[in-house]
Amino acid sequence: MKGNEALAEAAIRAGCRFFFGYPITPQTELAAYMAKRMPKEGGVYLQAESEIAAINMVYGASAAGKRAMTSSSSPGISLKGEGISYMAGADLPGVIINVQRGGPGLGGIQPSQSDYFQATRATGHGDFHLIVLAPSTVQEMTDYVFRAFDLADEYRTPVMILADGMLGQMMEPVVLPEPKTEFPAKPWAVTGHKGQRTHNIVNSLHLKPERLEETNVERYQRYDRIKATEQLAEEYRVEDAEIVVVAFGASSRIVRSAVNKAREKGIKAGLIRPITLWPFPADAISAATDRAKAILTVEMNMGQMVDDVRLVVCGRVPVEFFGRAGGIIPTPAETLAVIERIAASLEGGAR
Amino acid sequence: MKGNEALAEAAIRAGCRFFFGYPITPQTELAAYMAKRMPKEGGVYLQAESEIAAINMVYGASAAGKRAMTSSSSPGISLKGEGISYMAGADLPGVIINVQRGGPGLGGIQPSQSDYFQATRATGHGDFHLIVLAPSTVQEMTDYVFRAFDLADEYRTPVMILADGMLGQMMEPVVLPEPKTEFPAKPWAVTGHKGQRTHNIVNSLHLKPERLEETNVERYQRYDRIKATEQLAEEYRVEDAEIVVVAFGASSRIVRSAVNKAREKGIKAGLIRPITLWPFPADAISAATDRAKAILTVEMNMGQMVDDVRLVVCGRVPVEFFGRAGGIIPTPAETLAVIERIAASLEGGAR
Amino acid sequence: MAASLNMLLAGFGGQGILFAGKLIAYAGLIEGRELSWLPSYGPEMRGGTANCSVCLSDEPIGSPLVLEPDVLVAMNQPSLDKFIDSVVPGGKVIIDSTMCQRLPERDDVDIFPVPATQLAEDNGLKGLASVILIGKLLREIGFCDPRTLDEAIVKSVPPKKAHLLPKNRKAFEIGMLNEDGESVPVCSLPEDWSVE
Amino acid sequence: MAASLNMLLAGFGGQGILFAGKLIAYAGLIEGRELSWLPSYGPEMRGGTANCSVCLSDEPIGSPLVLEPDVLVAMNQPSLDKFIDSVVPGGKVIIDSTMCQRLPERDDVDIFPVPATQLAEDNGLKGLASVILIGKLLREIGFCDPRTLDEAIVKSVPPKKAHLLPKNRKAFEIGMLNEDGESVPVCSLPEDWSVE
Amino acid sequence: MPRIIVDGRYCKGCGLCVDVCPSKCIVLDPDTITDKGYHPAMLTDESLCTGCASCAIMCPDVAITVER
Amino acid sequence: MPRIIVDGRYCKGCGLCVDVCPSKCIVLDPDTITDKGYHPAMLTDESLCTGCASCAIMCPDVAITVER
Amino acid sequence: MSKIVFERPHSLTDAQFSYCPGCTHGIVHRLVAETMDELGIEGTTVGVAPVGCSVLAYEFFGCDMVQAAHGRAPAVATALKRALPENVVFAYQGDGDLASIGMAETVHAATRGEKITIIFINNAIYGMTGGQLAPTSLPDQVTQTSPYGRDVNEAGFPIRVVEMLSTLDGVALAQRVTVDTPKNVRAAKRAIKKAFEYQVEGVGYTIIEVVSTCPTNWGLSPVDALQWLRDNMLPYYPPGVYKDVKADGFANVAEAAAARALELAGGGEV
Amino acid sequence: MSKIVFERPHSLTDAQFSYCPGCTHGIVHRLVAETMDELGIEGTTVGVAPVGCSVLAYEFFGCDMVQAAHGRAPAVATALKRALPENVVFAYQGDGDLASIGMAETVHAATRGEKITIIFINNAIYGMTGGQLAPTSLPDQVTQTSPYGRDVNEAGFPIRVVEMLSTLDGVALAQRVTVDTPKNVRAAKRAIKKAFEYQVEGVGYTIIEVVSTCPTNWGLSPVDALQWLRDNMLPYYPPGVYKDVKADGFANVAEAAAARALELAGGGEV
Ligand SMILES: Cc1ncc(C[n+]2csc(CCOP(=O)(O)OP(=O)(O)O)c2C)c(N)n1
Ligand SMILES: Cc1ncc(C[n+]2csc(CCOP(=O)(O)OP(=O)(O)O)c2C)c(N)n1
Ligand code: SF4
Ligand code: SF4
Ligand code: SF4
Ligand code: SF4
Ligand code: SF4
Ligand code: SF4
Ligand SMILES: [Mg+2]
Ligand SMILES: [Mg+2]
Repeated sequence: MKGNEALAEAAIRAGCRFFFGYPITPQTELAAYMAKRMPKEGGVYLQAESEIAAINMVYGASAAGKRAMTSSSSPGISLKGEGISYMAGADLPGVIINVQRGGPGLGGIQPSQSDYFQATRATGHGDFHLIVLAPSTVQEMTDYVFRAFDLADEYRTPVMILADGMLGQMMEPVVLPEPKTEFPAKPWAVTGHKGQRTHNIVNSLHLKPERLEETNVERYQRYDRIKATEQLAEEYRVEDAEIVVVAFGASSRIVRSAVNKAREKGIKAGLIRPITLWPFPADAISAATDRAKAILTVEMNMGQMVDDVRLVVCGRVPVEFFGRAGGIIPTPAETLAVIERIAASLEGGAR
Repeated sequence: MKGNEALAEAAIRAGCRFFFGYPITPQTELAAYMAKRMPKEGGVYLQAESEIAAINMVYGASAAGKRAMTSSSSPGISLKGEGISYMAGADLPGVIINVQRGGPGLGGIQPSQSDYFQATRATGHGDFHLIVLAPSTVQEMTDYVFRAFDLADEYRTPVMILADGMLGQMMEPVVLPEPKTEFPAKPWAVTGHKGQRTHNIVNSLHLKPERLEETNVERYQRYDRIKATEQLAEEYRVEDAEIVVVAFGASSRIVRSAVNKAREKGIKAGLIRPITLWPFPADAISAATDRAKAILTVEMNMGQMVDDVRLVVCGRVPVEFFGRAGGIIPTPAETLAVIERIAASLEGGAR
Repeated sequence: MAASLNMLLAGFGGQGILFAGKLIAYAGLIEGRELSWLPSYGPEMRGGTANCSVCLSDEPIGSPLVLEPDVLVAMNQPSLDKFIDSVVPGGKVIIDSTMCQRLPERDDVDIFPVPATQLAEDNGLKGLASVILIGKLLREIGFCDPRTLDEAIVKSVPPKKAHLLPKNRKAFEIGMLNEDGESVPVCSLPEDWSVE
Repeated sequence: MAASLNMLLAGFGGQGILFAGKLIAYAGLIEGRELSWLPSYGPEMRGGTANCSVCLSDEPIGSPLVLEPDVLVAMNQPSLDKFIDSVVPGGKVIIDSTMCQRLPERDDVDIFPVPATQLAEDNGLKGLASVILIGKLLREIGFCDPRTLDEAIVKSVPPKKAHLLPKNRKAFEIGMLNEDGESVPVCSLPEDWSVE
Repeated sequence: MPRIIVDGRYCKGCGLCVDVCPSKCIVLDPDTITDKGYHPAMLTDESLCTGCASCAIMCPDVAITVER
Repeated sequence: MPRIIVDGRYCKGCGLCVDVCPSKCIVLDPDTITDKGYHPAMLTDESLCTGCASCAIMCPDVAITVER
Repeated sequence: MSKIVFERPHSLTDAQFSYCPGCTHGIVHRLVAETMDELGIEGTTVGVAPVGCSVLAYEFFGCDMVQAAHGRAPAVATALKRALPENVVFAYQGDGDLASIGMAETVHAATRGEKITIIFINNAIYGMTGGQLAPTSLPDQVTQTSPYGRDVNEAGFPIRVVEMLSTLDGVALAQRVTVDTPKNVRAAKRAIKKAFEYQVEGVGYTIIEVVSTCPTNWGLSPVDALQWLRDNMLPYYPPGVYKDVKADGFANVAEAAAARALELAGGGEV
Repeated sequence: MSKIVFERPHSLTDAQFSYCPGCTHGIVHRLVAETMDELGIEGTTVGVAPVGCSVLAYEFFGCDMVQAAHGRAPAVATALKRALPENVVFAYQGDGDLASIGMAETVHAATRGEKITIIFINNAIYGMTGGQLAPTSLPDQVTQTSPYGRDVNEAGFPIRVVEMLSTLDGVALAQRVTVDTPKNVRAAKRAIKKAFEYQVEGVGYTIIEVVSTCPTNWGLSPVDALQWLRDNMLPYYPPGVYKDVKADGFANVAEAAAARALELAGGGEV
């Protein structure tokens, strides 16, 4: 099963019955899959007139209390910025998939991780965050989209799956989750009050700044809870690692190979793979920093997550960055070379 | 002269003859001013059908080699994300004004600084930056928009003026610059080749990832030059400051008052006011950190620039944050209280 | 009078509050002071209250948003009720008493009720109550040379509306009248506010 | 044969490269191995070259993008020219010799030219040259039990196109034929690739 | 007896009712100023009101109740 | 003598020229494969070509030059 | 005993409208509320408030409400209706919202034949933001951003929305009304009610354009604004039924579209 | 001596088109290039390439070129023309680009009467991204995202673009052509040339819709695709001149609009 299809099937099993998309490479298979399956599930597949319409349809379906999703790739995600900010402002759950490609501008269509900042810092205007999950295998594409819907409902926040063209296009074996049948109640949803309650309002406007600040503060308290409880990271050979490599998604796979090769050469390398990019797994990285001599961040961009790593490491050990941009996937060999260089300089320093 | 009008008049004097806008509070006066003045200057004022159309018009006019500008406020800036990314990808100059208001979503219309991340990290998808200038007086609104056009042309990059509703709406005395009459040549512009050169192409698409990476790397080299030469910050009573407050734009005015009051109370406080938010004035802040015991960042948001401050301070001294959100302007009194609290804790720590 | 003066003018939209504030700011400009003028803005103006903050100072102005005014000019009851408590002790409060039935009870501020709307209507100066209040304000705290304010009026009335200039001047004069109905020819300005 | 096998299949769009790659991946799945299949994608496919990376391994697969293949299946000259240098020493290169006039000159890899397109046309199997090459590949490196690959074919041909199943099998068989034209009934699988 | 009741909380003194009333029996009350600063509409002469509801139909603030 | 010249760098063997030629004097050359893998169009019989340019007008890759 | 013959409809909340004195937004609000009352659908209706002066409509209508991003009300309403097919969904939009930034969403909801009702307030101006040029501002109309009057050579021509949308197959009812007189208000009410009824019957997309005033930004008294509307707006935007598939004898838009396709195919070149 | 009667136009570069074999994009490219040659405007023309299969058009046309974001070509072209009023500006757009994501920009450039020329390739599909439903895909048409055929009740009705745009006052020329036969190719050429000429004369906004094929995503051979076009597309999208203000006797769109406004005002209710 292709990664894109796995995302789609898992969403359906998570109870998503509303998909609003707009074609863009490299995520088209997702929409195609939805178009095939949704009618059979009694769900709605609707190709919107644009990415903007699509995210606003997610906003609408979510306001009605439904599990809804949209998916796109980098330029299309930029167009959704306003809508995502509205969802955050109105505390609406929903899942947004970004199968990243190289940028900026029209860029290219090859895999990239250059929307990290956009996903974790500023998907749109205003103070807000998304929960951002970064799968690294097709199996995880399945698992995390499933999880994303639950997180979205629990915290009333949009959740983003940050994937890339490689993960979207590749096939790997995958075990699908059992379809979800029980869903949380949404008393805030607009479904018609039937004369039985006061009218519900879904809204992000607060003309009084005091009121707007209150909503911001309440939201950031929720974010604090998310930070406290939802950080996720995978550690690989980190226990005794002197060089800890931090990488997520597609690039973490390359780093894993490079770490293995480094170990073969006697270099104590390890990998921390952030799974939640927001909340950033600061705890895991901080703990590893205590034992490490150097940190290396590997990304498929010009250096973005490395800022978050630096914020956690806070000067305790050197933090280096290695990245490839424009849709190029770094090779294990060149990554290994960087690790070796760092190892050599550490030794040099020790002498 | 209102801040918004000062922005407009200065742009005209900087040679901007193409303004594409879409109404939004609190920047409407800017467009109104342009609508009045442009026809008299032989320029084009065009109210676009949307913020998206407006930024793409800037893209078009800039491609033709003209000085062009658009202006909006937070939600409208989100909509421009894709277009701005395209401008960056196509190396097109241009000036974008963001007169910020509270978010997320429709939020409110009162002054805010909650688009800092969006401006400095991810105005759109992909690896790129804008030069971001943050005025704090109406005079600076004038000066920086003038400067913005020059920077944009020099580095072939879009430049953003990050203002806010307070600066846009307020009146202060202002000295206007002399109109600019000499402009750099733009041999890359599409003006019709007249059979005298090969055709020019303005484009951000590079299907070959190697080629796309090259353009990214070249652009980041330009960014390095910008970082090296264009950092701007104002220092106020920083020489001997133990508590350095970092604040930009509107909030820096409040901090200045608070610093004065703190000094009156015998607290050695100082202010660093980043003028370029990107490139972030790391050098100035780093130097001040060497002498300081604590850093406080004051923003009209839930905490954004504080990340950049932390990245510079890198654990050397504690960095605290104080902010008001939703369109509330912090008061000098409450800011002073925070400074006093920090001063007290420093003394406590010293004992 | 302090070297720094923070004023808040508040009323209904349409009462001329913003214009009145601009007059003060303009006067400051003419006298070469630091100044700022900041209106409330946005759709809540509609049918609601409008207000503006004006700061005059000898030093660069920090926050242009006046939260604790030295001077409050209140043109309606809701505005008066809303802002009266924020006036600093010793501050001055100019009130359009036509629009405000209930006067405030604070005794640590100086309160000057003027039936400005009534006066305006009586004198055929509809819509210029705010200018009357500015006259009163100047009389009471003399934030500038009256000739400067006159100049500000001249410059602020747009050429197209030149016919309104005499009316504005008249309104200003009415405000400047002292209790016995006598116009104050020269304002006794505090030292640090005098010009030339 | 290593426990990890990285293959690159390349040709024109429409030659069945992606399908062939899927067959290999499917076989890996049936035999319970770790596997990945990654196509080149996007508009450059159009009229250009298409390729896919297939990895089979006993361990989790790192990069699914094969840059230094153990096996190259090349179905046209541009692809062959483009990728031949990246094949690891000792690697295997299966070439559709109908489509590639110039064979590579490397002598540190094993080269197996098969006139697959010609064979397909001769046998009424238009469009199945790629399956012939998979047969040849299996014969040469036995990456799985031939019965598994047969099963993979059965599962990969969609029910709607069931009539194409015999043709696919035939193509596979032709590829598996050894030089003397004799079908290889059981493939001598290397130890670490055998099943059950 | 037809009459109208103007709700002062809603009325903004726009005068549309005044303009439309065929019996010309509504005016804006010059002596009252509402909380929002408007002179509200008032029925001048109950006997003139026909209860035609024209005023209410035009009232943008739905401030008028008509009895008949 | 009317004839057409097919530029093999451009021709993608789409067959539109073959279909449209009123004289039926174009075929896709089964013995040639272009660099991109196409069988390019070729004029079978120069004497049949009228130089009507129908083929060129329909050619989506502007591969045909017509002489007359 | 006197009885009440006219009062605030139940489907309006008690909140005071945020509109300027004399603004016709209020009249149209009342008509929509009365329609909900009369059809008994307040409890099953979900309304969409736009960005514009009517952004606060969510405080005024008694039904469940969603505030939508500027111009995106049709997309939001589409999803609401898809999610709640048994409910009634309407969106209330201004001319800037509907015809400028939201033009793509408008055209597409219409061509999809979404079973929603659009109440379109055409006041030839951006009211909320202080009076800028709208897509429907008249030639030579002075606005904040056309200070010398709308120059059609620079700012282009006004869009006649219902005329344009009437060319789309998904549209069941496209009608223009106004509210300058009690008679026209009554007609507007009938149109709005018809639109809601069509929606309930599933006929297709329905839109009622209400030619409206903006006394504040036109700089006119409410009474004068209505006169300006009569003198200037109505000639350019003539009220009328521009499309009504039921009146044309079809049960719904699909039937009407099929008939049209047949006709076109037969008709050959235009 | 034989002479060349047909060859590659000068305004095409030497680059090979990136289009699939038999794709009509190539034919239309040639017609545009020939038009530039014949009018002698290659050196003063700026073209706008869209996002779609023709995204690489900037490599094929010899004039200066700008690549625009998906759907935004009309906005980019608008600004180019405003910046370079003496130049000729055209945008080349597909149906997804022009009629879906770019609908607002399309309608507004048209209603503004921008003096630009739009070449609109209607192939009833998203070619570039692999064959998804387009706003112009026919009822029941099977695409990647309408695997069971376009269900008009779910996915809505196809948009007839030139018909819709013809209702707008800024449009000088709106014509639909096709390129399935040499005769029709010649007619298409005449239409394109006329559009460019109108632009040069400053008549107004011009758009030529070219009913086109996408053999690849229709899953048909190039020859069969042309037949499918004749059988299915042309009946739904009849070629013809939908608006031509000069043919109607006006010098430009402003004149035509003024006449129309007068007529409407006189005509009263529709
Ligand atoms: C994305 C975005 N752009 C612009 C605005 C600012 N804005 C608020 S209301 C409005 C237009 C209002 O005009 P209209 O739709 O005609 O409604 P009216 O106020 O006239 O009823 C605009 C542009 C916004 N809130 N969001
Ligand atoms: C913002 C954005 N959304 C989506 C895409 C992906 N995309 C590329 S081409 C295309 C549509 C192409 O269809 P059409 O305009 O009909 O042109 P054709 O390829 O059929 O000629 C899309 C959706 C994109 N590049 N950018
Ligand atoms: S129409 Fe309504 S709001 Fe206007 S004056 Fe009459 S009662 Fe008051
Ligand atoms: S009900 Fe009729 S007569 Fe009575 S006040 Fe209203 S409009 Fe006048
Ligand atoms: S010019 Fe005419 S006759 Fe000659 S090959 Fe072409 S189509 Fe055939
Ligand atoms: S039409 Fe052109 S591309 Fe097609 S086969 Fe003929 S020459 Fe080749
Ligand atoms: S600004 Fe205009 S449209 Fe808005 S409420 Fe006031 S009068 Fe009505
Ligand atoms: S995908 Fe379709 S439209 Fe695109 S080049 Fe191929 S045939 Fe032409
Ligand atoms: Mg409006
Ligand atoms: Mg298309």
